[in-house]
Amino acid sequence: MTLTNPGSPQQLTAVSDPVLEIRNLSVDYGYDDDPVHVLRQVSLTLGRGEVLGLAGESGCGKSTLAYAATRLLPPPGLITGGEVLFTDRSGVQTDLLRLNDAQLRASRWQDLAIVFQGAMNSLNPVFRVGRQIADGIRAHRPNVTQKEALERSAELLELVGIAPDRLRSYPHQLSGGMRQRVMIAMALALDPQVLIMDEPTTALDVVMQRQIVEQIADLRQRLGFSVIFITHDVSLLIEIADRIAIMYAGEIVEDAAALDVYHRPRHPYSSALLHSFPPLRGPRRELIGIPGSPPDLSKLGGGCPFRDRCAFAFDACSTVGPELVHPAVPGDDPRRSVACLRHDPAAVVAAGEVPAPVPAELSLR
Amino acid sequence: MKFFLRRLAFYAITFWAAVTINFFIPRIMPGDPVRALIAKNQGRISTDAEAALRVLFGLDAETSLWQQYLDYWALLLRGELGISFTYFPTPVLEVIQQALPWTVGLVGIATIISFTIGTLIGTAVGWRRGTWADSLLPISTFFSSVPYFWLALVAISIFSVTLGWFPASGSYDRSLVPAWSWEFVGSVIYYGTLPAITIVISSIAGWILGMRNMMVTVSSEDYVTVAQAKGLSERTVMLGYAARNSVLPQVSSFALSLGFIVGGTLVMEIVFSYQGIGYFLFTAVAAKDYPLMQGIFLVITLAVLLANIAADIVYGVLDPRTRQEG
Amino acid sequence: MTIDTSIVEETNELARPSQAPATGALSVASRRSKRGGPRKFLFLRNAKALTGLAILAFFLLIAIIGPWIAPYDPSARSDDVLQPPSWEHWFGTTHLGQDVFSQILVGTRGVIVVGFVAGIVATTIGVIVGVTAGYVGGLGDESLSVLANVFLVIPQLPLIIIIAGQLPTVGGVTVALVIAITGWAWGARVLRAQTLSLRRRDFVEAARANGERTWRIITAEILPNLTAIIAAGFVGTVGFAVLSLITLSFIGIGNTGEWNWGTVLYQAQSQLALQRGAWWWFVPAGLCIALLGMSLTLINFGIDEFVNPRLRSTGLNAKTLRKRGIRPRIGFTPVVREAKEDRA
Amino acid sequence: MSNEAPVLQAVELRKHFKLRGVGSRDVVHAVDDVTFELRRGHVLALVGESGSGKSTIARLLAQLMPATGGSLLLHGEDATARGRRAFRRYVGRVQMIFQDPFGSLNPVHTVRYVLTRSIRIHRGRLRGTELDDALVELLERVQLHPAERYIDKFPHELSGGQRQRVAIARALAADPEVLLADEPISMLDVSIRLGILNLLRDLRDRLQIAILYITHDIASARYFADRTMVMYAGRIVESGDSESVTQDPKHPYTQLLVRSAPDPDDLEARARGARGEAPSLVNPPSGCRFNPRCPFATELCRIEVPPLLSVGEGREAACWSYSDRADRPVLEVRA
Amino acid sequence: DTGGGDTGTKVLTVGMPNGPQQENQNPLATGSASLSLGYAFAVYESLMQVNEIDPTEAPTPWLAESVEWNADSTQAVITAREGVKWSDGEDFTADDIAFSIQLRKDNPELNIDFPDQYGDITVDGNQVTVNFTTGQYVNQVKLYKLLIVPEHIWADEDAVTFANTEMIGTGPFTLKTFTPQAVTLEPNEDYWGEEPKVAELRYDAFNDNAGLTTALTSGEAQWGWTFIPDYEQTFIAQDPEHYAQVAGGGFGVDVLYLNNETKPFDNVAFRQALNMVVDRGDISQTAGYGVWPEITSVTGLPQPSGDAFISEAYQGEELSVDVDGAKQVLADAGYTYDGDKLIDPDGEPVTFTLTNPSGWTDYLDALGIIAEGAASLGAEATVEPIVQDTWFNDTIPFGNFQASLHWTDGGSTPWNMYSNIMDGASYVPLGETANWNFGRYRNDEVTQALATYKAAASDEERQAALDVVQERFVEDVPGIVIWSRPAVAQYSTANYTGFPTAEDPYANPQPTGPQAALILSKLTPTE
Ligand SMILES: Nc1ncnc2c1ncn2[C@@H]1O[C@H](COP(=O)(O)OP(=O)(O)OP(=O)(O)O)[C@@H](O)[C@H]1O
Ligand SMILES: Nc1ncnc2c1ncn2[C@@H]1O[C@H](COP(=O)(O)OP(=O)(O)OP(=O)(O)O)[C@@H](O)[C@H]1O
Ligand SMILES: [Mg+2]
Ligand SMILES: [Mg+2]
Ligand code: NI
Repeated sequence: MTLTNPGSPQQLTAVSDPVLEIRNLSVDYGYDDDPVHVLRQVSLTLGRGEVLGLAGESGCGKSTLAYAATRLLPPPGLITGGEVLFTDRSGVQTDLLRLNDAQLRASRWQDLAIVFQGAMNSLNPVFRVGRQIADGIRAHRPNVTQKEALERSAELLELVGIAPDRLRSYPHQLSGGMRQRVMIAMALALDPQVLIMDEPTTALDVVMQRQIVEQIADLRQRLGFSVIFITHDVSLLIEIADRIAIMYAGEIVEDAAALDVYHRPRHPYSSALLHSFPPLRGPRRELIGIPGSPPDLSKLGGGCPFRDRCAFAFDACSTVGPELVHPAVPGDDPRRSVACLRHDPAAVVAAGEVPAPVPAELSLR
Repeated sequence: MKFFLRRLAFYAITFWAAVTINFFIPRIMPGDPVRALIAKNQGRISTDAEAALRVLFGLDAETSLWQQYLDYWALLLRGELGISFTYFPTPVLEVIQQALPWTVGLVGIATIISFTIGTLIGTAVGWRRGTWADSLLPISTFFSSVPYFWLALVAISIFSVTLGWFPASGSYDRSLVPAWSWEFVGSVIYYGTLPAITIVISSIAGWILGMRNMMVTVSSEDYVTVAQAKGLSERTVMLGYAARNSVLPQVSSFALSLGFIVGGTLVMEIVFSYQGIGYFLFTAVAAKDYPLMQGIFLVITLAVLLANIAADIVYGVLDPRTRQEG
Repeated sequence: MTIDTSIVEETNELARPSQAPATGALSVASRRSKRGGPRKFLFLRNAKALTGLAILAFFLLIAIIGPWIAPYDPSARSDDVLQPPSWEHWFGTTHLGQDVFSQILVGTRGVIVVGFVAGIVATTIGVIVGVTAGYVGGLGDESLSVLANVFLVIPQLPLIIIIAGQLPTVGGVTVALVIAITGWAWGARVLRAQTLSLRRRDFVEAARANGERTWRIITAEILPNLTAIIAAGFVGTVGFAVLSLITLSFIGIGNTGEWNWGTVLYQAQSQLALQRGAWWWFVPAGLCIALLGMSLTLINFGIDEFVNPRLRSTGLNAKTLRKRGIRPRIGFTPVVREAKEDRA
Repeated sequence: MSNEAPVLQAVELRKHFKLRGVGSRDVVHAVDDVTFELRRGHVLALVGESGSGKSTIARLLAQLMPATGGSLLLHGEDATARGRRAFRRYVGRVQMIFQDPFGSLNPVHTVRYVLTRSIRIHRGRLRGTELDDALVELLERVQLHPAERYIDKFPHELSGGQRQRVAIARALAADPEVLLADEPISMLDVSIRLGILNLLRDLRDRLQIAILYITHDIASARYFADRTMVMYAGRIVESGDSESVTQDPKHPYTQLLVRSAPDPDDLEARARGARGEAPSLVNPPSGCRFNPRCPFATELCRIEVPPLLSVGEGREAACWSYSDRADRPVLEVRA
Repeated sequence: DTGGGDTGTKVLTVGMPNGPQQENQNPLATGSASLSLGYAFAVYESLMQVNEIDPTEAPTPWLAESVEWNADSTQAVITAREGVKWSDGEDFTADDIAFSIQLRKDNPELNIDFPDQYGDITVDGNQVTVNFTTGQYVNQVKLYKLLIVPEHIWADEDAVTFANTEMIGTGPFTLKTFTPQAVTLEPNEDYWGEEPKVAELRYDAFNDNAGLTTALTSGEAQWGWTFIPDYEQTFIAQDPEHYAQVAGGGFGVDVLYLNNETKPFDNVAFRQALNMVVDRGDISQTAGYGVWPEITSVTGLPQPSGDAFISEAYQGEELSVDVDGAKQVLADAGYTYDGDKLIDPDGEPVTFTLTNPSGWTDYLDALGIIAEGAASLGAEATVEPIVQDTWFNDTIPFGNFQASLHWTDGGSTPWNMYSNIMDGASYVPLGETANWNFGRYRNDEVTQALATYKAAASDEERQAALDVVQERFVEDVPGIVIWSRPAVAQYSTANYTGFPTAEDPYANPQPTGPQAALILSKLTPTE
């Protein structure tokens, strides 16, 4: 019962059958005529049984992506384009963005469950946790009695390692780690195929985080759902994710197998991100971090949003917007992609600029 | 347990403070019940009566303020409130006993209706914000901004005098004698309708607003989004999650607003010639009828305190977090 | 202690918005900044607040210039007795032939003065008691909170009537003071809760760790962060004071010799204006009060939305949203596929 | 490491919080018997899980709250400030940086106000150009240049990293000898964190400030601190130079902590099956506070509080297994 | 449309604006429901009926066959009527009369009319002799109006606090039901007089004048008294055929007390001048809506009640507005003008304030008109409404005013009016508590004349004294009488007729007084 050793190309093929495909998703904040374009045509695919990590700095749109895919964005969020295709076990594909309310409601929690960032705020403080788990079950299985639903809830709690007598507790009577586990139990209630977890462990300390992460890995092993795991903590992601997508300023800048990202980053931002946390083991190395601060999403011009902070920026970066392409490093896993003009000379040439070569730092093997 | 003891101590202090304020205010300020009575009768009571009235009201004896205060407490602890000047020689307690049920009945029911409807509307408006429902807010604010008596007088002039739909004054048909008969109860309801409606209209905005704001705030809580994510029905999410949590602050403001409400009823009772405690308070103030004034004020304060205690309990039931320490 | 637990929830409620100006405003401010408006004037961008302020400003203006622009002496009799509105008398005349329009104009000042004096005094007491209680904590807090709660529980209007009914002279300012003395508690309680949460905030601790004096922490660090709440309390008290004044005038407590909207209504009622069909005598004052009250409520809406960003309206008005097919809802993000002009 | 005399010493520091409520005799044992010292130009890291009392220690050192027991020595003299003047003098030498740069700057004041106040308090009434120069110098010191670009900004106009720099500048205005940094980077973005750590390190080197660095991120302690001290439930369980504490933890809790931290370079060596939660501090477990979660705990651990035992050069651990008692527990050597 | 002798079927509703009542029917204690609403006067009766409208008319015997006074009015011999029964069947006797008067003597709380003035009260057969310690010529009527209660019920009760829920009386009605909002009475079957024809009598309590006005105008209440502004339009025009408002008589007036001891009213010329410019017609019409009749006689006496008392010299002399005349008076007294401004002989401009409690709208409106009159003289007068308590406790008794409106006691002769305004016996210096003569007028001649009037044994002697008083009143203008304040009532003849009318003013028309028994006995149903 160890984590599958992720990252090897062979394994990627094994999980390539997609369960959730996000295509060209665009999201604005603000209903007025001057909205912030927070996500711009983001595409992402989650394979069946896969753990997809989503990383990037604060405010780059990770949560927005997750919530938009489930249409749970709070006002004034507005989805302005794209598709979210969900493929169920029998292979039927539906676009979540085209469902009406009733269909969407029926699909929720069954197909796709979500664990929110703060567990304290995700549980209704005035109801016992048992009831909160049970009402999700009963909303989708009308002929389940309350008693059966509670029995199932007890099972679920045991699954995440909490004594079933906690069913009768109110959220405030549980510790932070327990609440987070209750949330996970709740998310698993209907055996969903996709689990979205938005920073499920940020508020916990390392020991507790470790426990939860193990739990998730273990459950996925047993139940076979796919996970989108959002966190800032790249080291954690590398450990638990099969594949990692790195976001920057509302776009995905790199998408590759976890260890590929770690050992062979292709985007300057991924590379910098991975060099900005100190290692616990191994040689103590000098770290530089990423200079500057992320751009204001409402003032993005054309060109690469990372250019101002990029050590490898060249002329074309300020005019040509990079698209996700296969990196220009021979021998790379064919499934990985990166949005950097250094890897996309074709686009640079097409825009009439002079391309620049891929620097050594971004072409490690 | 400790929590309740603390609350109890608080209520005791409040009660003591109310009694004391209540006792001192009329005494440290000028005013004389006998002269007020003579003024009220402008020329119809001869001035020779003044001395007799002074004896009658027991105002001829001189006692120190402190002694009076002690006497007052002694009286209170015996459950007596003294004898009213205006309604001499009726004991204040009797006046209150007779008036209180009417006020509590009408205002209580109107307030509960207002609270319920207001909270429901607030729930709906808060849930559907950004739609036409938002336009309800300015309208209801308008009605809460006009002075109550103005609204009531206009209502009387339209619905009673011009249209004749409702009686203009009184709490029941004066030809009836109070009894538990359909006729009488029906009459009470009929006579109470217009006052109740005006109270509801002028007070509902507060509840709508409070609830709406809480709904908006609570709706953006994660647990509401989680409830939606769980695919619960709209109704369950709106009522069970958003409204259920939004209503908590409403409960405490409900108790606190009772003070306001009782104050407001005074105007209602004057305008509608409704028999109730507010009108008696008003008469007592005008007539410098200290015993009555103090008695009524005390009862009102007590009622508000009780309501607060009730709200505390309801709150405790509704919100498990308050029960935390057991 | 405090009235606590029943308020615990509330305190949290209050605590939350307090973070808003600090962090929540960030995104908004940075977004807005390109339009040049500094954060301070954000409040003014709120349509409701703006409308409310405009109306209030109008009445303030009338309060100042009313007596000068009034076409007649409000107390002067004329032969046009009980006339309906006409060109000479816009709001008609009273039983003595007095000009109602002039009475309203002249009476604005009394209303505004009472409202503002009461508002200022009550707010001052509330700030002193609330902030002290919240900052000092301990026994001082306990006793001050008990005091405030006592005032909260004691029914206000009856108390005002009792006090005002006993006063030797009841000028507008006296009424204002009575209202203030009975009406400061709510603000104090809200401020206390808020101060309590501010006190635990790092910037207060940081100021302390940096060696700032206590009074300076209160006045320079805490108070500025309470402005919105103080303003809201002030506006609320002004509204309450205006209504109380009018009610007192109406039931004949208070000085009917000073012109204000309440005395106009009192006169109208004692002369049975409505029974005599003289609606023009009764209606304008009522509408003015409602308008003033509404403007105050609107300002408070604005403040609320400023303090608690979640209350901020989602952008455009309902009509435009409908036109674009957006139905803002919790849990069902609208999907609008419009012509993608600017994506590429 | 040099053997200079310590700047600030904590001796058997103790803090118990009274629980709210009249007549309640329960206390939270937030900090118990903590002894350590801060030296010029050295960084001492304090790590431990959430709620273990790290911030409490920082606040005690800053004298923001009175200690229940123990003493504070500044250059070997009792530093407990009585009265305002003494407190001012003290804060002029010991300054604190808070965890949350969003919360520790008042949103209503500009950078100029914040720094001017600090300068006024600690350096007296500077005016005009003198003041301006001081402000610019401060901002330059925290690498906010050009200073003019930042001086008149409100906190909300600054990024998290910039705010934290302003907070540090405010602390530096006092020319302190000791900087207490309470999780100064935990609220910041990954990419900004390093900037702040490097800045602090630079200050340490240039100004020879003694720094107490509080964190729960043991990797950053290794990166930044000279010495590391591990806390568990209000007590120090292990201390030593950072490298050895992180690479070769001695106390079972430190071991758990190190093994729990994610580390992509060493995917195999992860802790497994860690269970249990931090104990209640109101009724802490008797004996070693870690004993309920410790797989090696024996009867001894449940009864007697282990003292800090020397476990190597400059290293100490509060675990009975390093004693020579007969009934001591035996730590299995990890696989 | 007067019906025959049959008893009616409809309820006659009396409306009162005194608010909900407590079940307390004590007819002796001020504040009881029965006195407040007035039904005490339908259940209990007085000794004699007095027509206040015509004081010269001899009183009509009622429970007393007769009341004989000795020459100096210190002793009254009351002869009890025979054949009267209490409503519980017991006989009414002279003992009841003596008991009722003795109750008042024994309980100062209840002794409103003759405080400390009763002497011995004795019964001899059906005659009761009541002695007084002072002459009661001007107070005779008060004795006639005393309500008589049954000894056999009251003897065992504490008369002060007795709630008297049964109400055993001699009057034409007995109590049927009490509710706080309404009290119903039914005819007394064993009534000694003619059996009343009103089927049921109900007293409704309204909380204020507005409520009562609405009830009267809608016909919900058919008899009552409230000040209805513009009563002709507001009230009578609603049903001109049945609605009526009639004024009784009496000697009550409202007078503008002038502070005779301070500027500007310490100068008799200015008092005279002001008296000449006060437009009483305007005041009566505008401020009083014609409800309060204008005073026309220079003696200040209301008419017609006062007709018989106006001295020879002033017969037919009427008040009129005469600005020029007034200015002449002022000029003669040394007043000058600075532009429009009146300057007194000391060289100071003449200004004064007119003070009354705020909320007393008719007074304040009247003051406004008086101020206009003063303005026509060039004197600047301001109306200052003050708090009622202050006015009562401070302003009026201590003389802290320059001019203020106040009422006078009614009484059955002009004596009360003149005494209240100008009796030196009531004089106290400014700053001490005055009981009447608030204007501090002092003239020994007048004081003497008023004393003489009270004690005189003959009408001639009295008239002579009155002549002196009237002369000083007219010449010295100690106060300015603005209107009379008679008892006024509104009623509707839709169900019952027979109320006092302007043509047949046989009694004070209000329902709240001993005359109610008389009026009720005269009412007949319509149809
Ligand atoms: N209501 C809103 N109005 C305007 N902009 C918003 C709103 N909500 C979020 N944003 C912006 O959208 C961007 C993306 O936010 P999002 O929460 O998805 O980021 P994130 O990557 O999840 O960040 P974190 O790691 O802090 O959770 C941010 O720049 C944020 O400022
Ligand atoms: N003012 C206080 N009153 C009561 N208990 C307190 C108080 N401050 C802290 N505590 C308690 O003391 C213990 C230590 O708290 P402290 O803030 O020092 O922990 P920490 O190690 O800094 O945690 P974190 O990593 O979460 O910041 C905690 O259990 C906390 O609940
Ligand atoms: Mg997020
Ligand atoms: Mg901490
Ligand atoms: Ni655009």
